[in-house]
Amino acid sequence: MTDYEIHELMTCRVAAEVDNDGVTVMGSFTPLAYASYMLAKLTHAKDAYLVGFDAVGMAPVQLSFTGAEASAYKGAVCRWGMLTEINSIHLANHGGVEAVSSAQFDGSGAINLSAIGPFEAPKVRLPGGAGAAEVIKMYRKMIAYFGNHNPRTLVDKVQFVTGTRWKVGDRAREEAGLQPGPIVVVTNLAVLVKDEDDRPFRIESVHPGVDVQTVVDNTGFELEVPAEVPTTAEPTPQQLDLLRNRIDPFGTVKFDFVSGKERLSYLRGILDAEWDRAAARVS
Amino acid sequence: MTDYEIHELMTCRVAAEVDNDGVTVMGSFTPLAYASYMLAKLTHAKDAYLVGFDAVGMAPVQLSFTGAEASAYKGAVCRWGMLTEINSIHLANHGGVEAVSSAQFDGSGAINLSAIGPFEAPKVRLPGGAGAAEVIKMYRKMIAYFGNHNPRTLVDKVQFVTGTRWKVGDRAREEAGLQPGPIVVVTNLAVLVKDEDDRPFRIESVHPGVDVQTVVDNTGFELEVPAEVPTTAEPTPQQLDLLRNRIDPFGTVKFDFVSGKERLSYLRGILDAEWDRAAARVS
Amino acid sequence: MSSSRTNGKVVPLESLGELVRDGESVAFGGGWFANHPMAAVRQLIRAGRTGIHAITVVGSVDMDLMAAAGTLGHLSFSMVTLEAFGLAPNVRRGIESGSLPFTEYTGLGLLIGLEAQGRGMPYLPYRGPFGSDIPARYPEIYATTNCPFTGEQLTAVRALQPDVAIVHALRADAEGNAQWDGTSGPDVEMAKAAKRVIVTCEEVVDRRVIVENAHMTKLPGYYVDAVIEAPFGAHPTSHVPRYAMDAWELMDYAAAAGDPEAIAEYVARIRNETEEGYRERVLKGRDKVLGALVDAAEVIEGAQA
Amino acid sequence: MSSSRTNGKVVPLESLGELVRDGESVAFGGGWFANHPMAAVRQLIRAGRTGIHAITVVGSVDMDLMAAAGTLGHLSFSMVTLEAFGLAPNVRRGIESGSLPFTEYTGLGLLIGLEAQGRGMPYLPYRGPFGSDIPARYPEIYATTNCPFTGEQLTAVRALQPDVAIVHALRADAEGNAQWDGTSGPDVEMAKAAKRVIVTCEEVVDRRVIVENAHMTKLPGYYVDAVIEAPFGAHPTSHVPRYAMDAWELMDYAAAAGDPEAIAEYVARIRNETEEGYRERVLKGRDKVLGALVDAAEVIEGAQA
Repeated sequence: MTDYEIHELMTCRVAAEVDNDGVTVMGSFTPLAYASYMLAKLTHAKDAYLVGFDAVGMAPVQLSFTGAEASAYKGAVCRWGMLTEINSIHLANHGGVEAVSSAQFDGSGAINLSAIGPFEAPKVRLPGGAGAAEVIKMYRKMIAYFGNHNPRTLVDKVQFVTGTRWKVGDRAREEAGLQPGPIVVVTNLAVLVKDEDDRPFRIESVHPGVDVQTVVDNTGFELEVPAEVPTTAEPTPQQLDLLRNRIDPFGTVKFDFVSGKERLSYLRGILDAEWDRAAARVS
Repeated sequence: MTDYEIHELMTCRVAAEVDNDGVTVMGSFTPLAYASYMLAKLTHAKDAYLVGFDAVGMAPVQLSFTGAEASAYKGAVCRWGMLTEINSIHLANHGGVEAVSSAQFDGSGAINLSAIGPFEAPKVRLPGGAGAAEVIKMYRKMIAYFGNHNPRTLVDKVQFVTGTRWKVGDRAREEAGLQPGPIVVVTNLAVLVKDEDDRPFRIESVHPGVDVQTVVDNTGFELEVPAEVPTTAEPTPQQLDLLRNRIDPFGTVKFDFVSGKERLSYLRGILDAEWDRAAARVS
Repeated sequence: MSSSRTNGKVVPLESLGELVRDGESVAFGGGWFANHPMAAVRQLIRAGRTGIHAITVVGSVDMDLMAAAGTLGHLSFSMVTLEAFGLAPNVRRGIESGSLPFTEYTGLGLLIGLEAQGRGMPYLPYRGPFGSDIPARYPEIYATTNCPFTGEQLTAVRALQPDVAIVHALRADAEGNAQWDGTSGPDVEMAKAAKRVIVTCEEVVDRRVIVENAHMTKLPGYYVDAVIEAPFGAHPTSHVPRYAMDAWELMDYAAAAGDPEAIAEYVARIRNETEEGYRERVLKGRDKVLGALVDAAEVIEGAQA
Repeated sequence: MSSSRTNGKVVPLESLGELVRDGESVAFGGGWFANHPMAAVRQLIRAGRTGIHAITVVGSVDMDLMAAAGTLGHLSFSMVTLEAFGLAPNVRRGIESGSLPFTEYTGLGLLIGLEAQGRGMPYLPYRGPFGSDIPARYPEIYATTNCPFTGEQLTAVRALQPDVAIVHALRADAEGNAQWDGTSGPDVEMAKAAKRVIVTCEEVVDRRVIVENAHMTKLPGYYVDAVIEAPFGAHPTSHVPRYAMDAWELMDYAAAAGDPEAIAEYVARIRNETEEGYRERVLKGRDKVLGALVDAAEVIEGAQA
């Protein structure tokens, strides 16, 4: 077994949800989601249709903070703008996988990216959801990922519903004109899945070394615990090689897993490396 | 005074309606309208914004049957498609001048491009209106032109309303969210204008040598006849020079004024000239 | 691009007859004498398709030829015209005799109905053809609706979903990414609305060519089911900037179209030849001049744009 | 092009303060750290504009800087974030303290509201953010409506007309025809919706350059009131393919933004220098590397696209 880090396992698990059907759109630079999409496209989902910024039909790209946007355009077949994208992908039911991370997430599949505390005078004003309010409903699969699985993030009920899956079960979704598909939550501890409106999330798998009770204790909403809970698949050597050497050599995915004090210097380290590579081209 | 033909006078009169405001769209190859727009853009309305086919922001072009489309793209600043055009020009109230010719036209400003006789089993099935049903309502100025002013074309009431100006008076138009502007009819005999809902078309001018009674006799709807009816301005030598030598050297505008028997050979003559010019480039 | 994907969605024109079934609704791209998917029209005729519900925004020789060949079961249109060459005789005859059921749309209504379907809406509102006699004829297509904020009365047009859209592009790759340089007309909205999309094109190219001209891609490959290479595939209509409309062939068509015997012969010739045979017969020695008509077309030099 | 039209709509950046009045609503283009019209943002701060109702789809340093400078009277947004550099401290402070009135849109709702205005509609329906708590907060923006044909319940979003839109393009000519190569985000919809449109651009070019790249024109000149040449006008956000985001300047900004004294100093520096002075101070010797970051960005070679 190869050594790996938890963000690598999570990236591989998110990648497993990406297939050759539908279009996946990258908005904000969320390295774990980006890396997952690239990994899928380089392995089991070569025909995955990716859109990043206004680059439509991207080639797989190497991740970096300053270069992700530019690289998206380099191998892309088309240019659109935000409105064409939402009308041609999201609302047209062509969306494949939507991966989000939010300050709060609850057992109904609702996300809070708006406010902790009263909406009009919040304790913490959050960034807002951009298109997530509509998009997590429209896409075939909704993925939520969290680097720190705890009951303050995975809550019983979000304080404000920025957006929600709305209909969860396949039949309810199809009746509402939506693509059928599950909600998959990937955390640093486990994988949780919800595919019916009236049943709670169930633990699909726990990561190696994590016991089920730890997951239950750290989750603020009810969980269904199967009699047998398998262990999440570990990254393969091929996946790790692609992630480390081709997709994310600068280590951008790990950034979101670095805690408070080291965070800024970790970021500076990546940016120094990006600067040096670019500077070498002009000197 | 320079000798001129009636289609030249009509072209100049239509051109006089084109100004620097708004966007004018050329759909079907209607040479008289095209020539008018080019003439305006080469003289008093240099900033007229023209769209031809999907060429947006055209330079003025020389007319020909086989080359009009290609030339539209050569000096254009942008490419759109039909839907973007209707949403960005017609429905967005950016339309300047819309010139139409129809099988029937009546005193309310309605056009019939659909059917003579019963709609479901017509005596003559006409081509249909394309976007005219909506567009003649939306544009600031509606122009209708007719090479043969007679009471079978300018009728009391069209047999089928393909489209209509809907609101005519400036105030009624503005209250409906439309740009204020008149209906101007330019024929081989006269110029008729309507700018109020409750008043009939009035004779704005008669062409040189045409008397007012001839116009009244040949119009199937009520006309208001002012005490003094001026004579339509004749083309200037500069206008004729531009039309004959720069805009329409092949004589495409005249084609619609050539009667039945000579019509086909006139067309063949133009097409031969177009072919020869092109063939000279490949031999 | 690996060899395993080189062919991708590319199929020969001959397979078109299997891709479109009798009785289906088919939206045909292009407008006026520009860029109709004529090679596909001819192939549907060769395949003997019947009962096709054709949808066109501004049809011309494409619709008239299919009317003559007995391909059509219904015609939805906002205009069909042969312009300088007159009315469309076979469409006209079909409607006047009652043998060709039809739906006359207003032009914006038809495009917005396609748009609605393409963006996942059961309808879209717009400032419609107020005063026109058309909407009242088709209450299943046109309705009135009100703005929930201002109360303004608007026209609602129902989403229109063709079974198939057939459009003709300049080039496409094996993934179906399709590019236009000149007139694309209603092609993109038709493709976005249809259940299945067939792109004919002047040339199938490597993905690299598409990437290098990414701003010309109007239809990304995820919409497209089949790509067919059909050089001069819009002939006798134009595909700018490759070639102008073939006014001479159109004049011959118009002359034949008004005469039942002559048009039957015209159709039979097409039915009994391959598309390659058509090109050889009709274009022979003339293809270069049809291209040169584009080059010869003039902007008025010295004028301010 | 004749000399009389060479200048056309082109004005200097310094005139921006006269083109935008206190209290007006202004839509700002770009998204995330891509292509915000930052030179215009800085110039509005220099001009001392106040009470601006800023509209952004995904704002970042643009909104936070104006919040810090006291430019904003209201903020309409679907997201404001400094991404890797954290929440936007001055926007956050303004909302949490109640000093910055705000409207939180859902992202698609905001874009479709702009679209509605741009296409002459008082509203547009769509399959909205069902289940979200946002619509109920703003009944003047979101309503429910039903399809007149199917009865399906939909979300109606009201047309949104900014007084002004400010967007940053790659290049524009004197007629206002504006082109983008990389990210245009919400720019076109903002421009189509606004009463007045100001285009800043990396470079003012001759019309001929626009014609030669006609497929890159996303905004035709008839929409545009003023063209302003502003090289590095999106800095410290990106303008691909000219330059990447300046992550180093953004890190400095983020460090200052959380501290009232430091951000006051940051704002004062901008207020007391010209845009040229800003470029000299911040870019000095670094502009070539910011461009090279674009060149260095890699597609994964050997992979299938």
